Amino acid sequence: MSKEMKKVFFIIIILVMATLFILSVDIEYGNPKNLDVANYYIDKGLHDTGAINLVAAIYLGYRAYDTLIETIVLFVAVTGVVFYLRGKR
Amino acid sequence: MIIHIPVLIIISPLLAAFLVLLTKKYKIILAITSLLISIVFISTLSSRILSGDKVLYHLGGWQGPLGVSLVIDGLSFFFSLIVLGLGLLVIIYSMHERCYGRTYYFLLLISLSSMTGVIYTADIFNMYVFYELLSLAIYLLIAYPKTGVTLRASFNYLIIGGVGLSFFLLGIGFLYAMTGTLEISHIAEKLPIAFNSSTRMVLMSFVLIVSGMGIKIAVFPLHGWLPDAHSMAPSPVSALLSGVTVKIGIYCLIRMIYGLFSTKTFSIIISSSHTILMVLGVVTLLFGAAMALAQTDLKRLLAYSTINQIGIIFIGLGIGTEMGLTGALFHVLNHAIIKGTLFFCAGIMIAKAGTRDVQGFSGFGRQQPSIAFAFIIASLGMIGIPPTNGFVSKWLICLAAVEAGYTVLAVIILIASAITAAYYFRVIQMFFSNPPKQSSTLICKEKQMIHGGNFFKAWTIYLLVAGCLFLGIVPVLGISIVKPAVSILLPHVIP
Amino acid sequence: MTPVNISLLVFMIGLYGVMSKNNLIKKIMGLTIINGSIVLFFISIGYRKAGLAPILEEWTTDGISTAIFVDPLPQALMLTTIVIGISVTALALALIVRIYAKYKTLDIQQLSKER
Amino acid sequence: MRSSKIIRTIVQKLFPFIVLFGLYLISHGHLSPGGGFQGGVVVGTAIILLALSYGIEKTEKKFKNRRLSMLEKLGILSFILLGFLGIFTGHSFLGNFLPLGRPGQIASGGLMLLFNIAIGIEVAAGVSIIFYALVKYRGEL
Repeated sequence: MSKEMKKVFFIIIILVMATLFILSVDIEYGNPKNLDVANYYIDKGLHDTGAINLVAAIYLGYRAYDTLIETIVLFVAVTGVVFYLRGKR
Repeated sequence: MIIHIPVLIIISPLLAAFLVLLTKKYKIILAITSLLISIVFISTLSSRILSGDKVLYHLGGWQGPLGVSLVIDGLSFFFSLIVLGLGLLVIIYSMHERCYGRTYYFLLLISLSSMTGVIYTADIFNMYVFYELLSLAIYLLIAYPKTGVTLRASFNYLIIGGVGLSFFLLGIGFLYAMTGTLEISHIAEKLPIAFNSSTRMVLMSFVLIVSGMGIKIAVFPLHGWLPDAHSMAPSPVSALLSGVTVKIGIYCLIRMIYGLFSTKTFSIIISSSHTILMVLGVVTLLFGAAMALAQTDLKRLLAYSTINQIGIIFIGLGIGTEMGLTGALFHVLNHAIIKGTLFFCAGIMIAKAGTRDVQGFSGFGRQQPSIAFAFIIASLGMIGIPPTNGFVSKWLICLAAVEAGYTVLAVIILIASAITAAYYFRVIQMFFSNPPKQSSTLICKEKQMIHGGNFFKAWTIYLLVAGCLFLGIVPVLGISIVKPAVSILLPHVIP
Repeated sequence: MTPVNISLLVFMIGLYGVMSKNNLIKKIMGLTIINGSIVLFFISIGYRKAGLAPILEEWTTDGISTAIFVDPLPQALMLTTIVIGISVTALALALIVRIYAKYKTLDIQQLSKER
Repeated sequence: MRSSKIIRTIVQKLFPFIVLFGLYLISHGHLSPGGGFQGGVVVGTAIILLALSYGIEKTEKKFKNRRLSMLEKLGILSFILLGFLGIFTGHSFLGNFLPLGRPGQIASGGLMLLFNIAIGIEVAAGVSIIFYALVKYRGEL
């Protein structure tokens, strides 16, 4: 399969997937359908966690577990980069 | 203290991983004790879970869909037993290698705790974060020897795995857009309502999640990365990869298909997903078997045989009856044990013979009869010969296929087992042929890895082979562990 | 063309970049574009008409605020996704440095021809 | 590699203010936009800026690689310790056991301020370690 054929083939796949994706999304942009959990965060966020910044209330208060795992992801990435670029030891 | 057990099972290997980086001498003791603590914690819960109960734990004290919560039911209990059991054996197997430094044990502990994290979490986004942490640790473990070929294999896996997880994350975005929560049980409640209003979106989220997981499980069209990744990695890592990491993708697929899209309103999705699973299973089965025949490198042969066995598990899942699911989940356990033994033996064989080529192992039967015997027993298990456990699970899946009316599937499985027998006997008969000349083409770094204690390596292999035979002779034990998991997947079936 | 559709288009562009480019660094750029498009997708899901940023300006004694806020949950999730994206990119770039040091080429075709 | 005099003087004057801004972002994470990650990256880039203008060797003496990696491990271990403190004081893992204080004050987030500080240390050290590793790699196998 020559290079151009491959590129054309990829472009066709991408266009087909793009149309499928865009046709399937029918969210009314601007007012999301169900915000019951989000509304709870907005109403009770300050009361439960004491933080004014609701995003920080979520990723440090309600879902602190995600943030813990995610700092470990960063730590593993840093150890990985150091491990690769340390050379022979 | 007892109520905190679910989170302590995940956090104890994690904490040990960081302590390993700080200490110099105690890295192995720390690793083993942390895994033993987790296994003891799980076994204290086993009585409750095997009786069908579910253990819930809310992190940070937030109930319901607010915070992240952990749930241990039959399915996650079963998978986490495999993860921690094989993980402990991998650490014991790689204990005496001088070239495995602190980073190796750090990455191994991180991957084990992230696998348990993926299994126990009840929150989709948390499942994605843990899966990403697992993949990052695996990219590094694959390229631990830092030779050129492992770097290339790790890079390919990084790119394809990254794309696969992005599909999974986009699927999560679709689900959140429709239902507004991230908790799997809550999404399952709200999805039928969303299905009536926006059916296309539900279908697209299903396709996204299944294709994302399909890439991580290396199903047929998306398997490009697996043979390089699993064969180039050091032997204990490829045992962990083939035995367990692939099963994590299967676990997520089971959770999504049977957890989210299980209600009546999704009958078209369920029936189509079962046929998709079966078709993918058959194609993966035949492709894996055919490619394995053509391999000369031992570890690539074992990697393709992993793809082959994933096909069988997919067929079992696709059948969907109670017998089929029991067979599939029991095959997950058996494949983890058998593939672990095969890769452990391969590690010793490669180190002894110096080459990875199948021809290089001639006469190995006389040099180390016990390891050769273990390899033979394990390959019998992989083919599915009666005394071993592989036979029981393959027989269950064939029986389920016949009962469900897909007799052609049972025939295909038998053909694939015949091909499996062909490529394993090719290796075994090399054991007993006399060595042509002392071929000492020392190509891979595993040579000087062997000086450590053969004692621990041999004992991990004997333990796995004993498990293989024991589950084969007394299968009722294995099936009793799998029973609560199946009863969760098919709730209306009385266990 | 709402931002939701645009983010899906950008996702496709990134996917095209990963699939068809032979240069390793361009593949990583494709991966970063995919990560960026997912962030845009999640944020545009949470958008509410005339919604303010989810930081409370004034609040009653028991913490209830009257203003309309944008959905804070996707934004919190995207903090995690962005950091995961840069971790994977950092690791991939370190890998590329090592691969280039050993093979002196970044073309995936030549690399697959190597033994 | 030392850059021109102008850059060196500007960086020398600006360095404390960049670090101060980073620490502000970390400490006010739960009050204003910002937090552990953003503040940590700002502090990390301050160190990188110093390295770019004064050369790696000089900065290496001030911010030793070994001390930075120790700081990074300290940040992660203190995060996990805070999680365990939640268990010891009777709440669940990562549960908030500190009083919530008055909204709008710095001490109002309970555990959040400590979480932010732990993340900030870890991210700042991590970013500069990655920069050191990438710059000092001399291309041997």
